[in-house]
Amino acid sequence: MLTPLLLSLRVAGLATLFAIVFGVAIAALLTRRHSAPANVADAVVNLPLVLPPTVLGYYLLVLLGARSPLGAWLESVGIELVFTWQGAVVAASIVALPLVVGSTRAALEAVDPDLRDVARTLGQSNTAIFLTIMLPLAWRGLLAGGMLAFARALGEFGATLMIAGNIPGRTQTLPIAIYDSVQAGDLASANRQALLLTLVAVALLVSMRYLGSALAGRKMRDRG
Amino acid sequence: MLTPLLLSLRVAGLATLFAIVFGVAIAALLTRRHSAPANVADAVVNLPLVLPPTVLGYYLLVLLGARSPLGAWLESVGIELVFTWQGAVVAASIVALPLVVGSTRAALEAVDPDLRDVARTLGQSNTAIFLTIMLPLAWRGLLAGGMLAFARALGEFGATLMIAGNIPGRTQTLPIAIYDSVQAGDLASANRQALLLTLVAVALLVSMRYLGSALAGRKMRDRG
Amino acid sequence: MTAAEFRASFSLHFPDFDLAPKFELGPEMAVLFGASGAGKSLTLRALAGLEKPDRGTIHLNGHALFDSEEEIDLPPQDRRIGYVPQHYALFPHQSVAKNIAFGLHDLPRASRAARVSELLTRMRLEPFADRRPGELSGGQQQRTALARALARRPDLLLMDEPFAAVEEDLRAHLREELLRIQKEFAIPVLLVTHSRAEAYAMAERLVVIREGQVVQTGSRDDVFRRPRTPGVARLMGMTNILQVTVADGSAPEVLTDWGNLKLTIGTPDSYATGSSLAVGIRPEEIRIAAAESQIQPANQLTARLVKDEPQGADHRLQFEINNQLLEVRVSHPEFMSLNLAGGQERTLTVQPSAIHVIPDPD
Amino acid sequence: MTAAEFRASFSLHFPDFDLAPKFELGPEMAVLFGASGAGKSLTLRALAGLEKPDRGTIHLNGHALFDSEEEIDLPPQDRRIGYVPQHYALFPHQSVAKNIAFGLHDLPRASRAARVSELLTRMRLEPFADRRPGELSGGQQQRTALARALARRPDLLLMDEPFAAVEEDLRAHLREELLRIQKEFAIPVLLVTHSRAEAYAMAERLVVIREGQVVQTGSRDDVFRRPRTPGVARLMGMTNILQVTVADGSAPEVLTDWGNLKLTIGTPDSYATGSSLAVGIRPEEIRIAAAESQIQPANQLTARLVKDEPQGADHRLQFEINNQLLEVRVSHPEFMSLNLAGGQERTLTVQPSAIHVIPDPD
Repeated sequence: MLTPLLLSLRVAGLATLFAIVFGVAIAALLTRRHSAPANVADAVVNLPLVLPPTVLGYYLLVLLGARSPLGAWLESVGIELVFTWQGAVVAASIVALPLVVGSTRAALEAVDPDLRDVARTLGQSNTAIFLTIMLPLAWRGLLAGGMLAFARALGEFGATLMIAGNIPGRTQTLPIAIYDSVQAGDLASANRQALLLTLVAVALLVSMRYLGSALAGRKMRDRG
Repeated sequence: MLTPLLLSLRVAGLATLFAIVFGVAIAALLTRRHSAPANVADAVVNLPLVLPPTVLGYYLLVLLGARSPLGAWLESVGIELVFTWQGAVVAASIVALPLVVGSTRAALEAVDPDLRDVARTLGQSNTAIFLTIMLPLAWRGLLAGGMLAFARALGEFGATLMIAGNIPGRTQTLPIAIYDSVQAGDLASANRQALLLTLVAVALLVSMRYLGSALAGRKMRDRG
Repeated sequence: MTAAEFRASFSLHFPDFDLAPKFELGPEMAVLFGASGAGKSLTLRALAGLEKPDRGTIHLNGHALFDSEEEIDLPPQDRRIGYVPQHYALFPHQSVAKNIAFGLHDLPRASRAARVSELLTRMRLEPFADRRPGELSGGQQQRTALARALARRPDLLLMDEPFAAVEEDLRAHLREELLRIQKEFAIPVLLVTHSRAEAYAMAERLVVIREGQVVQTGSRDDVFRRPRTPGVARLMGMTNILQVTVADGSAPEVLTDWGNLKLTIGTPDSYATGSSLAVGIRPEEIRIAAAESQIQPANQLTARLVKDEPQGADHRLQFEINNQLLEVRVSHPEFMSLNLAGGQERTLTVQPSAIHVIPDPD
Repeated sequence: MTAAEFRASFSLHFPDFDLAPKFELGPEMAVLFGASGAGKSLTLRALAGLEKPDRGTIHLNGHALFDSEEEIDLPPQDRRIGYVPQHYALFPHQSVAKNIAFGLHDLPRASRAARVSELLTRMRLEPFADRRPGELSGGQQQRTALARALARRPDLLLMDEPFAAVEEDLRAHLREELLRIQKEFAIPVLLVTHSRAEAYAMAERLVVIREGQVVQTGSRDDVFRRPRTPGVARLMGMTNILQVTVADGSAPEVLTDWGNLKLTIGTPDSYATGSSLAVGIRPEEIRIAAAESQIQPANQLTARLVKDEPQGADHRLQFEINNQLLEVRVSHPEFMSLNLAGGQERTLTVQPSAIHVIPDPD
């Protein structure tokens, strides 16, 4: 039994973690690749950006429900995702993933390709180059992507409602709790919950803007 | 009395139109500005990106409801936004706006600033320069932003549910209809509705990727 | 009003840099020359109205374009100044003809077409009128940018490194063309370059800028052969700068001591005996005597060759004399006929007129 | 195995360009010279293993780095080739010392520190060991990039336009330093440039590339004074190319007809009478006779001065003769002492040895 706030933080935190782990790996694999499989992978990763959340939630419900082979297998190994907070984590991870991939990939592609080339002539493996050169130079983009992902995961409503439902104390995250409060006419609760989420959103926005302007590092025009 | 599909297209279409009109104007005003007011305006425009949809919907409900001064005034001039499809347009416009602003602004800032400077020395007004030089060179970004905006507006669920409710034939858009179908156990309808939205999303995604790769205009490495 | 068509004197402050140029131009080809970072492009942008100076004045044909005291600051649209930035900034989505017509929006359609067609002819661009800039060679792009800037009949034309985007072997031709166009339009043209050879090839008037300040203005030969400061001397390739003491200071042949050696200097000015002078000698003005018989009446210096740096057509030689190095430049055939070898002592001759007294040693 | 330490011969096809260079290098300073777009950078990248040729071989010290037939393609990590790209590509988030140590990850910590400190000393970088690349001057950045590339003791060093990011007045000094370092490390160094002066100043061996093909390889003076084709001649500044007919073809002094005029050519080869030759003369090899008495035994040509293009230290003159233009270069003092004026007829002299028969007229 968790309050909506703690549940939301747990779901969004875990979803952001998954999104960063998989997102950075996917971004690393897709950076400067333009093969047909890379393009397809890129499109699949970005689909949640354009797919309505309820559609995504519906597909998750069908895919992970007990009637599907995957759902049956998951149940057999003890993982229940439908109408559980773990299901909410899955939904939030998927909607957050393209934000991490996009931001990280853009940051990786902004790193001068000569740096990677020189590092290769200096005998370093591609993995070592990624860890010691690419990531340290792209971390701002990764961080910005992680913040966007956290904001998106924290606010997730449609897909979460479909897959995890609205079970107070078990799957009722803050955005769902607000909906419930309004439906129940409990405007005091709704006000409090909305304020809480707004503060988090504004904090993230301000941090991202600070990161972004430090990233751009406004340069003076060339004097010539 | 409209089908969810037609209602969705009407809401998303109008929302995209508003988002483009206001978004392009805002992008034009914010491009290469770094004053404090410009930064605040930019943050406000981008807030819907990080604010949970239900929070946004709740604020709209409070702001536009009959109990607020604005809502009372709107009612007095005959505009009802709460629990109407027009309210859904307002919600969808607001969530779509930052996508148009971001994409258009990036495209405008990618235009060589020398072009604008030279155009000024050639006697053209800033408005004429924007229309004949900046926009023609940034239209791909604008178009990509418009597509993202349409996808986002079409999929809008949380904010729409709060402000416009779920009134079949009046405010029940497709993403809400899917939720309803699943709640009612009508999986045939849910399937059909999900497929419809998925096709639109995939079409938008493919178009955007085509635009994007044409935009990037993959260049060969300098031979030296 | 002075005779100069264009006068500028302003200052513009940046956290790490102060720009404060001051110069005048007539209807001539002028070159703003300086190292990269000296403030050349910034100066052009300020003249065009694209950067706002903190204070000062800019006048063109007697009208103030900018005057901080009078609070005049004409927008770029109203300055009658043509501006061609470094990479020409042609509008990539418009044809050559459309690019040229861009500034003619206030003309009636018929006269606009006539003006465009006249410029296409004059710039030999007719065959390319319908092409996009991306389909043009560097030279054609340059001509298009020029035509676009000249279409509005500006009173001053500014060009930022106009040859940087052009292949080296085309540059000589394009320079001549630009000189011809300047004569045809008879307006002041101010061209920015960081290349000494280019500055010399183009300039009637040379404006030398260094760390944001105009350090010398004059005819190109004046600046090239009579730099006012050691800094300008070095920028102009006058690499030998010597400190001498006046022994007999009456013009036109001033006798000086350079360490234990004597140097005669040709100068219209007289100097006080015992005063110290900085003098400059260009490396190509020092000749190496082939045989005793060939030595002309001139300064004679016996020096040891310590370094030969062949540069293809020339050799850059370093001679040691007076515990100092003198740089001497000779052509390859001359080098061969002189039978020079490292360590050799040779007699160097310098005409008194080739020794320049630097007026402002800094 | 030949004596050459490094041999490359490969081809790499692009939609709009074919790269197919072929050359050998010993432990010397070699310059890959060509116009922009000739394929210089691409060649370096292929040698370093950063681009994969379609076919061909690359051998270093007897080992195949690439061999399309044997399906050998060593990754850049295993090629023992140091690579310094155009803007040095220093790791901006690491100190100078960390940059240098980057390639030494497989050494034990102690020897790594020793090697880094040795290189810091040799490259005079100790005071900057803890600085980030952004805090260094262009020359210090160049030395850091060199130290980083040399730290792994490569068998070949590749440098792409190493002086492009350095202010002009520092270049001479940095060139010397680079030449000294090459001697110290005694490995082949291949340096890319598009500047003829720089190519000449640096090259022991010159590899000339044009449209993806190596058109001539040789010592710098060989290529400079004895180009094999008119294209190389023009690249090397041998601007006068004449078509002559052999009148008496026996070496060492071949008599030829150039229109109605006679030209004697010094050459070790004999040619068939009546055959047609293309010959080249560098503009600095044509002398203008000051007085009849000074005319040396040489080819004498009477020509009319049609153009004087002053270039500061030199004048580039165009003389008309035989309905053709001859380019002549004289230094400014010589120009002054010759009292030249446009339209004048003067006697030009050219030593037979200064006339070069171009072996492959194309």
